[in-house]
Amino acid sequence: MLNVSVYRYHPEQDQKPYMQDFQVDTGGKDLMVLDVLFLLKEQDSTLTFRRSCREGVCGSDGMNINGVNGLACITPLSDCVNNGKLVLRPLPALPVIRDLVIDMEQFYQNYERIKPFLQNDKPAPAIERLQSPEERAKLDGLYECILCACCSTACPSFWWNPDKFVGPSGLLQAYRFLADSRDTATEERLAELDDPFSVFRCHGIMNCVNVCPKGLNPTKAIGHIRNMLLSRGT
Amino acid sequence: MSKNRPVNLDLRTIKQPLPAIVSISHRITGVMLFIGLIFMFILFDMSLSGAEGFASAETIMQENFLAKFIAWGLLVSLSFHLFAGLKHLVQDFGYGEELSSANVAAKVVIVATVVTALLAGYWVW
Amino acid sequence: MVRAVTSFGRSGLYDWLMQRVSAVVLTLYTLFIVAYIIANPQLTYAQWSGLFDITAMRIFSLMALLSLGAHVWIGLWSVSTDYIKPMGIRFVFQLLTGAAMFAYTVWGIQLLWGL
Amino acid sequence: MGYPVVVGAIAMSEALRKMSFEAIVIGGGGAGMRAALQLTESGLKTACITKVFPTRSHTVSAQGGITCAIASHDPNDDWRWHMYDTVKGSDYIGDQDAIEYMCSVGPQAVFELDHMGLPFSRFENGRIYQRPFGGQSKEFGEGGQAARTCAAADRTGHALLHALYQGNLKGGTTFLNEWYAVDLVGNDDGDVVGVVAICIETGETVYIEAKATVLATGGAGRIYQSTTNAHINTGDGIGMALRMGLPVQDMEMWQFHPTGIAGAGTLVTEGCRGEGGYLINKDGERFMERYAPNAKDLAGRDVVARSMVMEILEGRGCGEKGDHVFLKLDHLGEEVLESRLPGICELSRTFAHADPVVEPIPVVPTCHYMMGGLPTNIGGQVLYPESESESRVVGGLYACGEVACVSVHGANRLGGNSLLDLVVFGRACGLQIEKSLSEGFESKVATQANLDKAMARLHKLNSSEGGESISAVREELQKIMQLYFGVFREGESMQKGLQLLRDLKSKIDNLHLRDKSGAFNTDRIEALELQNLYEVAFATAVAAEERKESRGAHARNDFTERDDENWLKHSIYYPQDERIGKRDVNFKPATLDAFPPKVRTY
Repeated sequence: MLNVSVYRYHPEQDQKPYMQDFQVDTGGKDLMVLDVLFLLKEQDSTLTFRRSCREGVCGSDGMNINGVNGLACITPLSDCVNNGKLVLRPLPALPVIRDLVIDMEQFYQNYERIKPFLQNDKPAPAIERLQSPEERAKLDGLYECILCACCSTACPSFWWNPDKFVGPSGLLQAYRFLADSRDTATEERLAELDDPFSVFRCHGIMNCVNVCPKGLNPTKAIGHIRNMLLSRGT
Repeated sequence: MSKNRPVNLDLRTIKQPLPAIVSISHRITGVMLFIGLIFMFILFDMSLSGAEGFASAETIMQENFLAKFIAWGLLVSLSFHLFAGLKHLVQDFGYGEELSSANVAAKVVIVATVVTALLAGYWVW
Repeated sequence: MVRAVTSFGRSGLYDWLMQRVSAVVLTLYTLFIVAYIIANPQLTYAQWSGLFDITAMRIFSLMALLSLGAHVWIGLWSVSTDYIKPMGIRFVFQLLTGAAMFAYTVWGIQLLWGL
Repeated sequence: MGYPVVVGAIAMSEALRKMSFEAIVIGGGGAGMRAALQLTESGLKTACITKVFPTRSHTVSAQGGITCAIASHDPNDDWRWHMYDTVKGSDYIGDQDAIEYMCSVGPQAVFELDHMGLPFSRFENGRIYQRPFGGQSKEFGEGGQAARTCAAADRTGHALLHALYQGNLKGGTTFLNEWYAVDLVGNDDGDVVGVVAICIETGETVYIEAKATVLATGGAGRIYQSTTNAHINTGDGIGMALRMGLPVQDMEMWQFHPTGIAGAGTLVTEGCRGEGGYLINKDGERFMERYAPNAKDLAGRDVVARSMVMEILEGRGCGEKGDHVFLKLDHLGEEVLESRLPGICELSRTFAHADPVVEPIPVVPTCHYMMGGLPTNIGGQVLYPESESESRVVGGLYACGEVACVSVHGANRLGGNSLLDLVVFGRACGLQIEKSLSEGFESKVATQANLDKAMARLHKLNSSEGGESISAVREELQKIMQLYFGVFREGESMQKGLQLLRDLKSKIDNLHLRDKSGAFNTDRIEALELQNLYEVAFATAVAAEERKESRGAHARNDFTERDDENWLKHSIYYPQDERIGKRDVNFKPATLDAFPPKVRTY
């Protein structure tokens, strides 16, 4: 039997969120946290959470699992449970719609703010734009982001200034386009980021790297952006 | 849309890795040093105000426990703030941007501060 | 682009750069003073005031003083924009920080050149 | 609190809020977003309605790549060779006009993706990397294995979906994210004039009116217990169409992917075998050499899946229970695995507790793709087949991607063709709508009675006082499908399965929605999805029982041979009388002679 404590909040019924305790029979198996949630939903069908691919590539089921942000579908109990207890809370700092479901609007806005699409002022050729394997290799560790928000909601700088600091995910994406040899809007992109908040609120504490379910390193990407700003500004 | 939505930000429930703790401590020691500036400036002023002032500054630092403790506290804060700052500089040059090295760097800052705190204590007393 | 009128430099980059440069100056200055005091356990007033009589030392001290002003301002401005959300209180805090650092700088200059 | 309370339980006659667009796309996956992008760029007022944030759609899970003759790996590659492979792969019931269109337009569609920013892997000369996939040949099957699948490592679907979302952000498409389409609204002429949808966040039900409605709702792999499909793949588009009385085509054709991770169901791309991996049985034998001496592990998916099941049934399976085989990759070396197949290494370590660098991955054929769907023409217009040779266009309704059956996959889809299908026909759909609307397509506005009809199912569910548990019924359905309609099928057992499904119908109609609240009510969505799953499952069962031959993915123990005389046809399931009709396969490509049916060997 596994003791599970889940953050509950229903906007139509609850004034305030509360923690609800469950007991789940895992059958002694090392289930994924998402499997546990399905078992909980069989007990109480009102329990609400997002899920889709269940294999860690869609980014739906980011949540705070025993104090650490992660994807429920690829977090096995053996990785997160201590003292036989599992505590599930929504991702921090963003408004809770219901139970484990948060309103990700601010997170998406920050993504959109960095103009997350390829910009190239030259007319497109009849075939693809050529790119050497070395140039392409620069995008590794960047393009794999799944927008699950685990990183940004683990970042204190994002907590305090979610509307001004772009956050690790957005900045990783910003660098993904800065680093793309096919993108020509480098100057415009950098100009948009050169203020005291957007990039420079990162203090390199690497909470983002610590929780990224895809093993990406936004801190490093932010460092690259800073260096680009540096060589542009000095 | 309702603005009354709760936010999950109970800091007691969120685990913070070592580099994060070092970072917030960096800030706290910074604020402490800012507050301690008044103490440093008064002492500095005193020491340069003349032979008499220099002597009384010396006396205070040799005999007043509170002054010693403040001085020690500021030295500890200063060393932590300095080491953590150096860590930042090193990181700015692209080193220690991996999780493992960042953890090591955070540990180095803490160990260096503890060592300095002991030395500073020995020195002040 | 986030506009913030009260930042120190012209941009996030300059604030950041200033913070680093001032940190380096302050580090060197601190190490020097600490080393000097340790190296001279029987320090006298004459020695001490003599040290600050040297022009190079005065320039070094002035650099440290200005670095301190910039370093503290940028640091505390950043702290205030993180943790103090009501604009009025934040503004008062920033005002006080600025005033304090201005006062310390004037005080320091007076000390150095008023000998 | 500002929340409309229990809006889901809106009274039948109460007026629904109405939103109007010129075109709506239901589904925010690859096909839906490609269609939405085309429509937005053409200046039509368009909305993309999607039950999950677009990048959470199942396209994100596609791994190996997008097959297309862009002549990068081989400068002499020809889209006609790709067409030949696809026709052969389909076991000759793919429509050759549609396959011709897909293969010839494909390169343009792929280059557009590159221009949109898709981070394809590259060759030294800077062109897009292509890898070999199953069923690929040169010179119309005479020139050996081809390498035609364009890839972004093993995360092509993810890269493609994100690039399309980014393209839509750039283009300014309106997204209704986390809105769930309940049922289509048909007018008195039988034209589709929009959809009734729930805003999941608030629970508000809205009539979204449109001159053109595109179904891009993807597949329904969740009808099976073991599937590579996401939880969201519940066949909502098929369900909506069937409830409107529209027929569906080739629903018996379900692809079982050879390499789903045993137990977990997660997909392991065919690209693994393209890169040189191969399957072994418990004796360590590379058994595909026996079943497909030429193509070996890169035979068609149906062939490989069946061979694997044969090995398991004949006692050469691996593991304690002998219920799976192994996919061996370690001989490729860590460098190749980490650069070409990084995602697979990740998935295998997480779900199979096996590190491919040193040990093989336990795999088993797993439900993967629905070849059937709504019959459409090349422009994505949904067709109503009235006889074997005659069809009429259903006014205002379009379909593209997995929910559609154009049909480019016939009885078996080739790896990498689904991503090509969705960009080519998503785009084609947009182009066709632009054309139709500019020609002045008009339809009668929906009456209250039309809307009441579309609301009936939701209303019934919202007023349910008691009844069946949603999760229990879903499990029952999935078990039936898994047991009676799997890789190998047989008449008698299918009849039994069909009977069980008929028995299940009363439960499906009597689901108990315990949670009647508005805000983010996933219980309600899951109930609605389950009813769609049932519609898909039932159509599948009827069609599978009726097609008395073995063709492509449809393998029967009681009819082991392909029967071109009677079944070189599409099957059409008509929901009104639960009857199967036949429809002619298109053998009239525009620019070359049709490929005639041949014996299909690899």
